[in-house]
Amino acid sequence: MNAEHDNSGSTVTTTVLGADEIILNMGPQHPSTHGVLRVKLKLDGERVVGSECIIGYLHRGVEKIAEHRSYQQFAPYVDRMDYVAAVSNGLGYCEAVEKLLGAEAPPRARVVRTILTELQRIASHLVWLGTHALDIGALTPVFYCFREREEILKIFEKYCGARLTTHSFRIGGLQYETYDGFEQDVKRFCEDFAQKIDEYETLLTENRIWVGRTKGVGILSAEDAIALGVTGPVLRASGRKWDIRKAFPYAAYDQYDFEIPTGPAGDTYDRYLVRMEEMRQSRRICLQAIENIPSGPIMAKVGKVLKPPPGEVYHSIEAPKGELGYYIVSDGTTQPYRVRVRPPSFINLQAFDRMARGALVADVVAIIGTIDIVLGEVDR
Amino acid sequence: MANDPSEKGPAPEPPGGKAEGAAVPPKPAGEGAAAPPKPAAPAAPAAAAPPKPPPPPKETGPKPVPLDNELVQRLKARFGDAIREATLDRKQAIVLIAAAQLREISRYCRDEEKFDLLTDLTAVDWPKREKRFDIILNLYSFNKNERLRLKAHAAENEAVPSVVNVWPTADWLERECYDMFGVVFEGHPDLKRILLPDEWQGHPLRKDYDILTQDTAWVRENLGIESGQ
Amino acid sequence: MIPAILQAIRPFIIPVVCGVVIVGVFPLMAGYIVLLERKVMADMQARLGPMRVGPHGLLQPLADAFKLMLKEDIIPAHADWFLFWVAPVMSVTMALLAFAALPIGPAFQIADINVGILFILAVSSLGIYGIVLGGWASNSHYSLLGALRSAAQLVSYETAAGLGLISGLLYAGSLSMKDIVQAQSDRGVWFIFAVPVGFFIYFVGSIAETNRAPFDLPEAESELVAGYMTEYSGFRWALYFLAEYANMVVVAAIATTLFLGGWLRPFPGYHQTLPGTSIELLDALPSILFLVVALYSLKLTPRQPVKIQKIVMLLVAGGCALLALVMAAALFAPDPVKIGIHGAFWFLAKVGGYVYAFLWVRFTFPRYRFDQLMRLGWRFLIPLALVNVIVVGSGMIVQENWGWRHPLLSAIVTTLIMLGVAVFLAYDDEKHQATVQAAGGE
Amino acid sequence: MTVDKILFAFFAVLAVASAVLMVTRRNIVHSAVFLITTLLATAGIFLELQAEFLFVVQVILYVGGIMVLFVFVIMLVNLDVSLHMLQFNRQRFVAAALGLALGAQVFFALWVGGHSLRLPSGASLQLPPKNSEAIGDALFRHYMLPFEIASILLLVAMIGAVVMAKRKV
Repeated sequence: MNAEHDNSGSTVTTTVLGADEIILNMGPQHPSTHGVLRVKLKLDGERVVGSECIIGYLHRGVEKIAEHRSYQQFAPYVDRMDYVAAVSNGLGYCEAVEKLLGAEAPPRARVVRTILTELQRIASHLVWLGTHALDIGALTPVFYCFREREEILKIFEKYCGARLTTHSFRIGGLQYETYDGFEQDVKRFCEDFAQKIDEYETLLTENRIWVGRTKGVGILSAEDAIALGVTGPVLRASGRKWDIRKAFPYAAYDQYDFEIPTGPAGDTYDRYLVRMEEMRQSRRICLQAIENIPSGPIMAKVGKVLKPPPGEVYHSIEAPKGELGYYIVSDGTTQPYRVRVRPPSFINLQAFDRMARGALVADVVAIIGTIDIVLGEVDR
Repeated sequence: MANDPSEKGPAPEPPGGKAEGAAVPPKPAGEGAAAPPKPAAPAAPAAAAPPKPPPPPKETGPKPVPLDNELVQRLKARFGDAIREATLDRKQAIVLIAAAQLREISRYCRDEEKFDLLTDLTAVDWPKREKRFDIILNLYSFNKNERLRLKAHAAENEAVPSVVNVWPTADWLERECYDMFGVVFEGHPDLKRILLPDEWQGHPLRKDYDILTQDTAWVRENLGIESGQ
Repeated sequence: MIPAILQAIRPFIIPVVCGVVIVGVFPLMAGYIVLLERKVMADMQARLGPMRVGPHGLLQPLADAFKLMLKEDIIPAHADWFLFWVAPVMSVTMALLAFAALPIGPAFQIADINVGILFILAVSSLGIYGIVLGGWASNSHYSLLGALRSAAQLVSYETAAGLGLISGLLYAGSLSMKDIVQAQSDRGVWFIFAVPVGFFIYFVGSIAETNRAPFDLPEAESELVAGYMTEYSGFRWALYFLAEYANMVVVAAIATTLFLGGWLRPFPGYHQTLPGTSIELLDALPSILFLVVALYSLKLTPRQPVKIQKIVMLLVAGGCALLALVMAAALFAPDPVKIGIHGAFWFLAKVGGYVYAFLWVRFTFPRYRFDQLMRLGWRFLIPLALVNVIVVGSGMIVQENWGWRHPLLSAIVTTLIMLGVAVFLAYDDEKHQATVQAAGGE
Repeated sequence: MTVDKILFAFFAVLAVASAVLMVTRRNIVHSAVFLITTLLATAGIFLELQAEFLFVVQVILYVGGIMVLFVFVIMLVNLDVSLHMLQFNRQRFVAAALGLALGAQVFFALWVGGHSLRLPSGASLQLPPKNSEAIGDALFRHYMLPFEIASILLLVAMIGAVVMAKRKV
């Protein structure tokens, strides 16, 4: 059902035993391609000698839709791109439009946005960790991860009524005030979460099999990463200390202390460690932010009908997967003339071929997992 | 917007280079001053700055202004006429260049100006214009912590030089651009559709493409359903 | 005429009946092992597991079997239909055939072959054909890769596991399952304490042989979808599962027989009796265990939210109490009956423990990669097993000729030596790996 | 005993039939399967003769070990090629005629001189019950030297194979 028999591709190579190179078609329905990614692998035995990613199965034309919606109407659509980190998508879009308008969200809104986005980062990384471990054969962490993610989703639900595609922010600020007990909920989660991360790490970090499966697998040097446009944790694990939260602080990130973890070797294990540390740092940001949420309005005065002056703007945020950018062109009407999304997954996925070459089939799933793609965002 | 020193003000997009340069137009001094130290530690003042209730956004708003900093001067000195125009829109530097020179300018930007990350490559369709496409390259320099946007006009059937061998990441981005707009990149190793099926007719993000003109034949043949509304 | 035929087939009647019972009953048992696995997994993963079909999901195996039987039997296009059809049957036949020589307690054994343990090994090694041919016949790359992995893995780990067994067999001095247990009874010690390293090697090897995590590469769902059974559906697929669980029980039974004292109770050499009677104290253990479970279930009964669950809990408690009674009654029965019943209890309990260890490992560890698996097998386990055989053999000679009378003395010495060897091998392997990586891949 | 005879006939027919099928099958994997069947049927005859050890060795080594590797290698080879090759060349009629002639001769010889060919009878009853020990005794006492020589020969062959394979990798 899944394997395509690409006989034309099975060229006979003249190796010693006359062993064939076979074309293995992974996906679009495969348990560990994280959605509907299709990878065509050229294998020599079990070793990958070439690969091609075939994407687009989830293409919904988000950018085209944007041109036929008003600025506010389009906001919910962005949640459907990286549906694992909808809040981050929303933040990027709202801030981009605010920038286009020349408006600015009030401080209270910015802090709440920061908290929710960081919670979302933790949730996204938890999904990554669980599925990544599952791909590598560890069956148990995924349930622990989803247990904690559930707590985060509950906070989202209490805040805005939705769990997954939240549409929690509005252009100009927030629609909803925080609910009573928001601070306590976040605080309780953050306090519990510290030991939960340790729990995951006891299962994985020093496990010989885990280390064997991830160390030295899918190495991506910093030069390659930059040449391939890779951003986010994947770039950081390659040793480049770059995070948009520090480089171009947005929301309220300039008010908080946090570290940018980096990895030395750029292999799957380093990416694992980097993301684990990022979860800790996100927790730290949340704890700092929750201590002191400024009071005041939550919505800037942007008006009901948004008509940004003609012009264009590019605004990007550090989404859990990398740099999520919005390039919006306005022609002065109520609908954006062009919305371009710079999806981190799409561009990071491009590095797959570089990372997978020479690896084994088993490494392929580890590499797909470690890039942390969401096909909704790759295909848009 | 100028009097709206958001927390993004200090560090963001194009500051580093132009700060020393003819500190351009109606920017508040604050921004220029904060810019040179590139480690973007924009610090409290910006954040604490009261979000001044912006004037009704419909009337006044950010407007593109001409830009003339050192980077632009260097570019102009090097490429002359190929640098058509440089503007600053919402504090973001945009350089309009000749499409034919795209690869050379890209290489120069990468090697000499250290814009080593091609953040994004896309296009915008302006069907009424003589050269209908804007090719947009968003660059980023780790060294300067600075962004730069290259923009080139391209006519419908005009081949644009590919920048894949400058930034390998342009591979998929150019394919997507071709897929969505039908912009042909010359020198691309494998220019084919990426998101849409290979046999699809039409380029969806063009302005003259809509639900009535889309490829219903493909859908009927391959999926066995009637598409559209 | 008819009496003549009866005369001719008489010796075959009992084995055939036993065979039919095993073939008939084991699938049900396997179903419940699956349920157990899912419950254990759920417990380790902080959730409940199947709860819908029957109280606490107790009828889930039946529902699964029913569903699988009703499912469409798909044969992929261009598949080799005959091999595709016959492969799962082969797998399951060979797995069930091995039960012929398994002694479930001294009383229940179909055939006591004098090379019993070899027979079981031989037959269970044939199960590989079901996997290899099924994978090949499916005409799918995933299946083929799974089949190839499986063949390579089985050949490698069978060697290691076999060598691990040999070190135990040195102590046993026989290949007959009954004699092996008898030997442990005579020496008064389970062989796991005499050759712990051999047991460890066999444990690892047996996980790999049965394709269980972390060695489940032939069916690694995240890489090869389902490996050799990717294209199978319905009942054929169920047959593969049946074979896998049957194999698990078989390897557990081998380990139990050879290393864990078979049907002997713990401390077989301890004969303290209850004052005034001939009942040994430790023989009361099964009754006490069942009684404890019964009391615990009774205690849980009021806490069940639904009435049907309360009833089930009560039934469980009652059943356990009944078993406790049976166990206690067996103490006063004549020796063959007593040993038969108690032996079966201990044997099944040990097999259960071994299977539980399998599950535990599965839900704790990630999966090996294929080259790592081969490296572990060939560079670590097999050399270790070879050295182990030599060291244990030398230990026995020393023990018998120079009079280290205490059975555990040589065990301790040989184990310490083997630990040294293991550390050396692991170190050597890491060094080798480092040089390989420095040379840029293999 | 009749059951014995039935079993023997079953195994014998199975062995011969699968041997024939092994030669005549076009699909190389099917051939391998029939070879396995032949070996298993032979093993069954061993078991019937109460030579359990021999049975087990036959199954473990030949069926469980060597044939697994056979099948393993066969699967790696491109099968489509063998399917399109000519399986028998034109000598097959000559070969069949010769084979029949030879068979007829053997049959004739047995038919005529069968009475002079006396097989020892009832040997199985005189075997010690633990024949694995007997085999061990025989191999490691009486035939120690041939056994060791054979082992060394196999070792040399194995090392040779490894060396040859390695050099080309």
